Order: sequence, then structure tokens, then C-alpha cells
Amino acid sequence: MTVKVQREDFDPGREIEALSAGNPKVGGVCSFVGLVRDMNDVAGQMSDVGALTLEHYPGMTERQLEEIEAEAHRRWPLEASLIVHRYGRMTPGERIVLVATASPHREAAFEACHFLIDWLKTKAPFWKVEETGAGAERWVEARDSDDAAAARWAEKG
Amino acid sequence: MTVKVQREDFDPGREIEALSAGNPKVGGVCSFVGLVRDMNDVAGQMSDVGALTLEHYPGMTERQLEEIEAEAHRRWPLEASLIVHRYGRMTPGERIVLVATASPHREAAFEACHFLIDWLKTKAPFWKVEETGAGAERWVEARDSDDAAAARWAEKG
Amino acid sequence: MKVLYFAWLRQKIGVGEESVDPPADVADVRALVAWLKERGPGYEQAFQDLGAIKLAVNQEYADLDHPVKRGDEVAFFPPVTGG
Amino acid sequence: MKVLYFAWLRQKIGVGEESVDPPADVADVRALVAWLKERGPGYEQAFQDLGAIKLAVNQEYADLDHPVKRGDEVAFFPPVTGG
Repeated sequence: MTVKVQREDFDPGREIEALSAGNPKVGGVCSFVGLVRDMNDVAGQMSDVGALTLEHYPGMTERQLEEIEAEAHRRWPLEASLIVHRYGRMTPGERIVLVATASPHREAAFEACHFLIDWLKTKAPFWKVEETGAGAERWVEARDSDDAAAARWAEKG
Repeated sequence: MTVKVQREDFDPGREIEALSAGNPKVGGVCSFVGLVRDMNDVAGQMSDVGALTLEHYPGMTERQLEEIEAEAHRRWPLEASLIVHRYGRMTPGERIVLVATASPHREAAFEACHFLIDWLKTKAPFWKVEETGAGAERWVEARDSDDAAAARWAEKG
Repeated sequence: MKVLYFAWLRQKIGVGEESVDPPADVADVRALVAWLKERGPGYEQAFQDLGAIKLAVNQEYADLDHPVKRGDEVAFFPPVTGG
Repeated sequence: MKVLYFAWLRQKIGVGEESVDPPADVADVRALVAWLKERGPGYEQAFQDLGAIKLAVNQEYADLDHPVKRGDEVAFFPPVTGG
């Protein structure tokens, strides 16, 4: 279980390889890389994005990500997992986030990886502000679709 | 859409980066790497695996993988996708397969990636034979769980 | 007590972090917000729609009824949009 | 007609690929299998349980009723286990 919150870019290939290195119990590694798009859907309209800046809550961010990762390990048989999330200013095409899971079983790796990004999206204290040209900026609004995706992982009581 | 069937190992990081390079419409890249485990579940019992050899049907393999990839593009809004599958002899810890998808939307990337590996498992003509020690070998049997995973993606008629 | 503001709350209030010393009857987050709103129009504006705001006490999500005391770290922010 | 065998079918039959020239009344895969089984005990063994075998005609999955003709490529193999 590893959480990294950093300004710098990361190397997805190196991170993914590290997850199974030296552990022949791992049968599959699932990963998701989130990137800055040059467009964003604002109230149903596509709008250009020149760059964005990610603000975060140092301390709480790491704590939340560690809790999310621990929850994934509680639910699925994982050999290893990783969350890397950047903050600061980024332009389209840049990597924002990497989540990855390693398991003996591909189904567990897929579900846990999907869970990590869905929960991260609604629980980790990050906020995006987009540059929309001529010095203007717009705080990205939370999406109902992200809430719905996270709700899918709610455990039946 | 790219399919590679090869004896040599591959570089997951390079392949994943190539999938979004120069395309700022991509918001997420999902990937799965399958690796040789040192154990396999044989009729409910865990059994040691020293190495395995993957046999394939040259020509039909590429054709089937291309069909599977085309089907993924038909079902989900993908900007790019990739299947790399090795053949020949491999030892525990070695990479066997990589599937990856790039989409504006993470949900599409996840589902399409999951679909690719599930369908590949039941449709691409590869066969694994395991070395079980002292020159003995055992052909891996198809799993009901793989059939069930593939059936999940059957389209309602 | 340390109070933190993020994203557009930080912008409206004009500061990201401050130390405050509310009176003893400020015993939960709801009372803290009411007290903070008296500090100026930026606060008033930031806390206008409490339904649009999330909060954390000592770096764990909490709600308006959560108790607060001297030494706590309380943070206010919009719904998160990372990933 | 080119016939291909993979995995344990190849091992039982002892060859991975062969050219065959069945009589004209061998018009579908089922008849081809019956004809192949007469070629020796390895074939007999390999084709013992047709329910355990998958097949392809010209590199597309097919079933036992699929027609075959001169020039076709027919392949027999166990259920696939890649990935």
C-alpha cells in the first residue's frame, strides 16, 4: 500500500512494474491513469481548457487516500496497490493521477482499481480550477455521475 | 487499434504512454497486465508452476484479437486501444499479456479494458501448458469462471 | 483553533488558513460558522449556502453538528473534484 | 485441404499441420472428423470426445455442421486458455 501526493510527474511504467516485482503470486496488475483533457463538459456544453491547477489539503489528502487504499485491501485479495496524485498546474495531456492494483486474480485487480478511482474522485480533498482564457478561471463542479459511480461501491448493510 | 502477437517481452509503460500521446481528448487510460504466477488452481488445489509455454494459432490469433478490439470500439467511445500477447516459454513473474484502452471518459476506459481481457480469455486461440517438475507437463484447462466473465458482456438480443 | 478554507471558499474569504479563538459557547461546527460569518462580508458570502460546502474536523469528514474545541483543525471546502 | 491441430490434439496426433485430400463426400467438419479418425489410433484418441474440442474453418470459429471444401483450412483444438 503506497500513497504519493506530489507536484512532479510520475512514470506509470515504473510504478506498475514495481507493483509485481519479486512477487510471483501476482497474476494481474490493473491500472488507471487520469490525464488533463483539452475540453471539459460544463453544464452539458463542451468548453476549452487551457490548463488547470489542482489544489489539495495537505495531510488530509494523504490520510483519505490511505483510508481508501486500506478499504480496497479489506474488500479484495490484493498483493499490492498504489495511488499517485499530483497537485499544482497542469496542461492538457499531462498525467494527474495513477491508481494500480496487483492481485492473484484479474477480477479482484479490476474491481479494486475501479473502486480506488471512484472513491478517490468523491473523497480525496482535491479541487480543480480551470483556465478558460484571458486570465479567467472556473472551479470545476462535482459531478453527479461521480457520486453515482462511488455509490455503486457502497456496501449493503 | 493495435494488436501485437510476439515472443518478446514488452514495455507496459511505453505502450500505455503511446496510447494517449499527442491526443488531448484522452481523459483516462486503463490497462491490465497479466503475469505468470508460481501457482495455479488445478481442480480446487493449488499446484506449483515452474514455467509455462503458450502455444497459439498464427493468423487466427491476430484475426480474433482484431475482431475483439473492433467490438470494443463499437461498444465504447475509445480514442485508442492495444492488445499485446506473448507466446513461447515464460517463467513466473514474466508478463504474458497487456490490454489497454484510452477514452475521454474513465468509465468507458474501464469497461472496454475489462471487456478486452474477458473476451480474449475465451476467444483468442492460445493454449497454456505448465511445467510441473521432473519433465512433466499439464495442459491448463479452460475455466468456467472465464466463461462466466465473458458471458457478462453478451449483448441482449 | 485552526480554520482552513479551500478552493472558492479560500478566494472569497481571502485567506487559506487562520487561527481563531471563538468564545466558549461555540461548541459545534454550526456555531463556529455563525461566528465566522460575523467576521466580514467575504465570510458571509462563502458560507451563504451551507448545502454547497463540505467540512472536516481534524482531517476527517464531519457535519455541522460535529463538536469543536480549542486545538481542533476545522476545514471548509466545496465538494471535491480530484482524480 | 489443410488441417491443423493444437495443444494436446497436436500431441496425440503427432503432427501440427498436414495436407489431406478426403473423398468428395466429406462435405462438412463432422464427416472430415470421421474420415480423419480412420487414419490411426492417435486421431481416434484425439477425437474421442468431440464435446471437448473447438474448431475453426478458415480461421473463424465454426461447428461440426460447417461445410468444408478443397482449399479450406480446418483447425482443431481444446478450449482456449490464453491471457
